[in-house]
Amino acid sequence: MILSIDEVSIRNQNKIIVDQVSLTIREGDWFALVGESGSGKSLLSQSIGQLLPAQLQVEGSVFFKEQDLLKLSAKEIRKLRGKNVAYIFQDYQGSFTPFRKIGEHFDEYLKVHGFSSKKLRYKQAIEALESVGLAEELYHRYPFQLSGGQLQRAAIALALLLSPDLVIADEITTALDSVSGHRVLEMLAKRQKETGCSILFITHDWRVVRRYANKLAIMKDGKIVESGGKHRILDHPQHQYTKQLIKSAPILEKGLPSGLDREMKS
Amino acid sequence: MNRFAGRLLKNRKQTIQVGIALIFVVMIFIGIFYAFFILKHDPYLTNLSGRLQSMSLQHPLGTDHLGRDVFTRLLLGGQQTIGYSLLALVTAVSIGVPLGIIAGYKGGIVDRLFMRIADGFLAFPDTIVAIVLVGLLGPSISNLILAIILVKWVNYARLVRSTVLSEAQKEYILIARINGLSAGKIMKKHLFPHIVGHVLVLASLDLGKIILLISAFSYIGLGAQPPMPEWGAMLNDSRAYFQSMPELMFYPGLAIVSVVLITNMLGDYFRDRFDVKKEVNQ
Amino acid sequence: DSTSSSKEESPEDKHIHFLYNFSTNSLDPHIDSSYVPLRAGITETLVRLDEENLTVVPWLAESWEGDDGIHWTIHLREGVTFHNGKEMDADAVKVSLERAITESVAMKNALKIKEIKAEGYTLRITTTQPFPEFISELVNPNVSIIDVTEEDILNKPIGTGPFVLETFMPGSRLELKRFDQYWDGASNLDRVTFSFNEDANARSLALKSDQVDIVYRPEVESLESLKQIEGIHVESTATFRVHQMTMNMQRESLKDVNVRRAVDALIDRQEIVDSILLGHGEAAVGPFLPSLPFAPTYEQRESGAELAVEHLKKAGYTLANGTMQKDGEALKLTLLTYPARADLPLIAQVFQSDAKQIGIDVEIKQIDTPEEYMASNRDWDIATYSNLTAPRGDAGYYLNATYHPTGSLNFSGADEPTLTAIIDELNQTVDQQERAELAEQAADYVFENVINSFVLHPSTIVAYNDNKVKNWVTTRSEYYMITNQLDVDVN
Amino acid sequence: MIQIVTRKFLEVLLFILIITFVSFLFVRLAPGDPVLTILNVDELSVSQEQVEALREDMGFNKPLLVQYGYWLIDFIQLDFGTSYSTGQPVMEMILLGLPATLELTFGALLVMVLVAIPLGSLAALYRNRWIDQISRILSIIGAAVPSFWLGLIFIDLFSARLNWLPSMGRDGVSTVILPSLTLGLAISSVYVRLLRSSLLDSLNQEFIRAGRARGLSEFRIFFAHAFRHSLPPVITVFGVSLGSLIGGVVVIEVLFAYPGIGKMVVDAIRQRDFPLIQGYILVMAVIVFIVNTCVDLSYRYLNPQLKIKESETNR
Amino acid sequence: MTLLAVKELSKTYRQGSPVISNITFDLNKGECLALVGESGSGKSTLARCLLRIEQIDRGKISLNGSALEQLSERQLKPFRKNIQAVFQNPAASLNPKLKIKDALLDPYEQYKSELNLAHFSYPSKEASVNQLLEAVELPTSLADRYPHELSGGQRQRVTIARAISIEPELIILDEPTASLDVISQDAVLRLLTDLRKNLNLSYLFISHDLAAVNQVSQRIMVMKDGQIVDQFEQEHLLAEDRHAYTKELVSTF
Ligand SMILES: Nc1ncnc2c1ncn2[C@@H]1O[C@H](COP(=O)(O)OP(=O)(O)OP(=O)(O)O)[C@@H](O)[C@H]1O
Ligand SMILES: Nc1ncnc2c1ncn2[C@@H]1O[C@H](COP(=O)(O)OP(=O)(O)OP(=O)(O)O)[C@@H](O)[C@H]1O
Ligand SMILES: [Mg+2]
Ligand SMILES: [Mg+2]
Ligand code: NI
Repeated sequence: MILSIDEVSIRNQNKIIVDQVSLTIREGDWFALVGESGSGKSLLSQSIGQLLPAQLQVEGSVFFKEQDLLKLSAKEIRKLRGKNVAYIFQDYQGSFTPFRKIGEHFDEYLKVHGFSSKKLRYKQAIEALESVGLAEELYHRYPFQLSGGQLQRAAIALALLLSPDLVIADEITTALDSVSGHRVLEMLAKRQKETGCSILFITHDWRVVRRYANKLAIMKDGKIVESGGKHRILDHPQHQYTKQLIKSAPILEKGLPSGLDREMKS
Repeated sequence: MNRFAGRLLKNRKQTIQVGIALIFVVMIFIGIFYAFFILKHDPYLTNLSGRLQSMSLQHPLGTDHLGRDVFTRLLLGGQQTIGYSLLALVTAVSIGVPLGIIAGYKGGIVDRLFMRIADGFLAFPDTIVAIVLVGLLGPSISNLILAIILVKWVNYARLVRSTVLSEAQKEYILIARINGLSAGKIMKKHLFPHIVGHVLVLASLDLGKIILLISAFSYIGLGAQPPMPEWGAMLNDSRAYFQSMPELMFYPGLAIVSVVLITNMLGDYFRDRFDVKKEVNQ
Repeated sequence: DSTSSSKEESPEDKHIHFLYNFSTNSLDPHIDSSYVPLRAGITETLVRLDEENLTVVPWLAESWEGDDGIHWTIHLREGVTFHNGKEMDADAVKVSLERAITESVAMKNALKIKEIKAEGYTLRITTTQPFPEFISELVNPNVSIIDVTEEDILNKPIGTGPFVLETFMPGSRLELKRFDQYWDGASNLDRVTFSFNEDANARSLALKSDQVDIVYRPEVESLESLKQIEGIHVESTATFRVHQMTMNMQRESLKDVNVRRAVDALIDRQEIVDSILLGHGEAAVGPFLPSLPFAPTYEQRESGAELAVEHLKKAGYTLANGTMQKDGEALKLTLLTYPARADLPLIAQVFQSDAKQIGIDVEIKQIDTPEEYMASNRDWDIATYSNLTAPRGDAGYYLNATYHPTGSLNFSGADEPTLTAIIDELNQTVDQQERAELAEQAADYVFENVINSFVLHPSTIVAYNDNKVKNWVTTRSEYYMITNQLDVDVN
Repeated sequence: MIQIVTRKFLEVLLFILIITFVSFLFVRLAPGDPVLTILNVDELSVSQEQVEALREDMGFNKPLLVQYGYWLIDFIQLDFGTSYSTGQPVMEMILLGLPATLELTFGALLVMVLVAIPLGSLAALYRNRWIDQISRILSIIGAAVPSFWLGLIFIDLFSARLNWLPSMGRDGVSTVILPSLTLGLAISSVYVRLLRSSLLDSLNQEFIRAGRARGLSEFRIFFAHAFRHSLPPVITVFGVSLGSLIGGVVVIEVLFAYPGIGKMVVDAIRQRDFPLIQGYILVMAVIVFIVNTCVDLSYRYLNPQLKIKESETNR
Repeated sequence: MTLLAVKELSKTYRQGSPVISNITFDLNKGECLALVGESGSGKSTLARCLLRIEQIDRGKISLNGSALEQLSERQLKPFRKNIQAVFQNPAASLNPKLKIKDALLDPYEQYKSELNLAHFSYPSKEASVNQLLEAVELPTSLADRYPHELSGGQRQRVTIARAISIEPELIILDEPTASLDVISQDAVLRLLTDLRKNLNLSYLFISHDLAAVNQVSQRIMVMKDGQIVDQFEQEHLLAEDRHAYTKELVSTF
């Protein structure tokens, strides 16, 4: 067990946003967190690394390798961030400092975590960029000079740079075409196989869940309505919301015009 | 429970601030009452034999170098001082801010022209502006205020422009353009909230600087006309007594500090209201 | 002792640090109106003012004649050398004088020289018109005699004085060293530092902190605390200056001499001297310092609020609703003042307050350049003003400037035939005795008709370290400061 | 490239031309007359006719445009005239005083940097905590206390009482400390609060959180990411105040007898020493232009998007 | 009837090779034209060029027969109410200092007087805001929040609501539903389709989600390396004679 979220609640002054959520992620898990937009997935994931906005309060405990992350001091949690727990935020653009080049982010990240050779850092950064299908030239660009998908891939490459134990990936393929998305996810899966890291994977994409996840939790209105193994949830959903969610998943069936279109034509 | 504690804690700081401001206001009212209904000093009445007295019941803050009651003068002067300096400040801000927004947002030739005009204003020492204006229009504090406005607006315009320059590149401004908002509306609605913070900070401190500027001009005969108990002028008048009676300088100084303190607190309070994210993560 | 400047000072060096209240960027003796070269003992003039007898006495010139007031013969002192070793003969003086009048329009106007002839040690000068005050005008520091062949007169004038300029830092200070060949006997001092600071408080503090030895015009209000310090001596000497209330005689109300008398009576002179100047001045009756030879002796004139009211009554004013009125119109006076002389606004305010007591509404208007304003605007009634009445021991300057219809400082608009006639006569008169009588007449006329009202003669205050400084003399003319007599006590 | 340089140069030239013209008119419109100063009326007897004659002689009776024409002709020959009050060439005087003033200004800026940056940063980081309140009080005192008062207190303390530092003159480093300190503290006030305000904005940006997520130290996040992001307003105000700083050190220069250009120009203004005023404004225009151009360039450095956008639209 | 006609549009950023070159296509009235393609192929750039918020190098853009490419900002104004847009990154598309309710009505308030709305009605400000929020399945309580207090999907829906609020002729949608859960996505897509059908709106629908594309669009364009490599009717998405890249996209989906 690498991460255990135990009755975590997140609230602001007026209301409870995440309500007593518990879940457990083991080593090597690809844990998919699916759910309604606005149900609190992102906030829940941010609470793990004490990264919530200051006006939100969190209760409960988050155990990471026996340590309660929520009780760690700022200094202690900093040691874990990046090296042990890596984030890929949903807001891929906001993840980059606007006046620093993409490369500088990579370089700084490596340097801060102890890579002293400049040459090596550069080499590693380029490799990381290439692993997500980005050309070397993007290393020298500013964030605003990249397309949405490019930025998102850069953010992914950045987070995987240090081979963390836990990757928190918040909707990381929203800006990617299926080819690039496929490639990135394959890479992620490969990395997981190699390092045995765990992944907390927040997504709306059932295809990805089906293909990669082994565990699954469904969130709605700040609560986990259902969680368990992939097979259990996908094929034997219990909760009404889960069923609905699975049913609504759009699929691309060969030769079939879309449902909406048929309606129109009729 | 928790929720309530949080709210209370949050409000306590504000309560303290508002409290301090209130205490000042109440003190000022009591003071005015005391001075004008109990002491009944004429703030202009000189009394050379009773000059430079120290505190007494009759003269709560003593008398000045011409034997006038400092307390009464301080209170009477407050009205003028605060009124005039606020007037100067508000006008300078309301000229500078729109111009700065326009220059920063429009860019191009408008911006370049504006920049040169602003540079031009900066090249003139404020003393020249004051002397010329006061010379042309006659010595009076309102003409001096005009001069101060002329000197000060550039600061705000420039400050605002710098923020607008970078903000105007953001996507939400592009969207606003697509949404057909006129330049004026974009400036007013979308850019303005980004600059109030800085402007308030600068303005709340500028109030003090303006009072001091008036005092500096009094020094060369352009500021408040003599018997008028303007704080800056009082400060200036007490220069000579720096060694023999330092408190004479201290009172108007303290009065200015208090006013700036209050405006600064108010400024910060409003700044916070525009700061939608409020707390910084630690 | 002096901590600031003298780096290379050896212990036996005799050094004085003098702190002056004006600063200058230029040392050109013919242009610089701060007169620093003369004051610092670098240059000298042909004649000087004898402070005791208030007469003009020989200095670089030994004697002179000029009975018709047009043709002047001046005999120079022999054996005087400039700091560069050149001899000061008539030729050198001639070119120096010529430079003075070409460089400075003011001097050209003041000296009215038409022609100079030099031979040996004798100068023959012709003036453009009969000009009895010619010799006394030579007292002016801007007629300093320098070696004009030198290159950098602006920064390093070469004069004949007891001290040689070593370095000049414009706006900051001069370093001077003794001139061993000084004609009147070399000074005992090795070096003098003459520095500037225009802030009165800072000057006082500099003396307090022992950075300087002599301070010119320290802050009056700090004198008490300076006196507390062991060894500090404060000296106060009345000057040839008078603070006056200039009356604008073109104004309806002030055309009436009784109103002017009322204004005059309202001024509480002694109180002002005591409280505003802390006693460092002398209440004035007429324009001239009483010790001057041409100052009339006045019978004590009464003053006070009652008297002022009486005068006003005579002028037809009555008190109604708390204000003085005549024909239903309240007496309102606009009083000009300016802050360049700090005591003037104070006098104005005291006057305003006193006037209010008897129902006169005085509005104070503060301006920055009084001469210009008073000349070009006539919308004022009274103005506080400060005048040098006999800068070089002669009354001609003041009377001409202030009361002659063509005078440049005639702000009251005085155009009194009798007075003009007296002044015109004065301008033709050479004999000192006669001149003094005429000047007295004029002063009496001014006094009788209250053309201006005189408040006080301010004093020059100098504070110095009595334990160290010897032979310091505060002069009324304020021309002579660093002399060869100045010395230090070696202990 | 050459084109851009020439264009910039012409722009500056035009700017200076306009400035000098405006200042010429402006300064001469003011009442006041150098003739009285030149004639030294305070000490010398002068008649009205003589005043008039000199006025005529100096060309003050000619139309302003003609006067400006004369000035311009001299200016083109790089002759800036001579001061009425000292008879010295104007440029010489300004160039003599300018270093002293710049010295003071830079000293003050150093103090400002040493005071405002740490204090402003701490105030932002520890918002509403004691350090923030202290910084607020200090900056308010800085904003509301006249510099002559502060200066006198410093002289009294460090010079008269403790005898540590000289209080006047310009004599190397020791004399520049007190005036710089006075001036520096006076100007710091604005920057402390402005930096704080700007930093608060920056620290709330998403990329700060991203930096934390990457395990960067707070120190690094602060200086390498937040700080730079918050500089534009601070630099702007700095650019704007530099001009008035140079002209506004008068009080300090007088108090500490520091022979700079501020005092010189105030005297010039009071005496209506037109050539000197004109020369001063000319020099100031150049300085202001240079400084604010640098400020503008710095925006481009601080926000590369501006730089790139601009070069794209200029294409 | 052609609503938008684009001819040989090209754009190069400061340095480097052209980002889009020679783009030519037509968009019919009432049609939903999908644009899919490789990440970084220039879809967003194309969208920005069409909106004239990016300088274009070459090419023609005409809307309802009027050429837009040369018009100044001012001249563009009358056309703006006919084109709306949803940008790819919802976080950057909302002014962080404005509450949702203030940002939402921007276009409406601008064009109030000239509008002829069929679907929405604006009784009062508050009601309008609620109406729009509800249309995209958002709780009305969000109206009083600031953008940073919203989740990614919520922000996205706010920007969609804003774009449709004035029922413009053409909406350019750049990844409008990427952050939505499938149920919300379905709802939003239905709404868009309904609006299109009822009001005869047109969309340029940029997306990576082939399922969604398939669901809403009539025609599909495929972009790669700045060029349109394939263009076909929606029914033919899975056909055999597609461009190699199209096939790759479909197979990896
Ligand atoms: N700073 C905040 N203050 C108050 N409420 C917030 C804040 N941030 C988010 N919320 C609210 O909390 C809820 C959960 O947000 P969160 O970002 O976790 O959703 P999410 O599950 O990630 O949704 P999405 O899939 O749309 O990204 C949302 O309803 C959102 O409006
Ligand atoms: N401001 C810019 N300066 C230079 N290059 C840029 C700029 N903006 C985008 N680019 C580059 O132009 C290309 C096209 O970008 P664009 O944003 O149009 O891609 P996209 O098709 O929208 O991709 P995605 O699906 O990833 O959003 C990319 O290679 C990108 O790196
Ligand atoms: Mg989310
Ligand atoms: Mg894109
Ligand atoms: Ni099963």
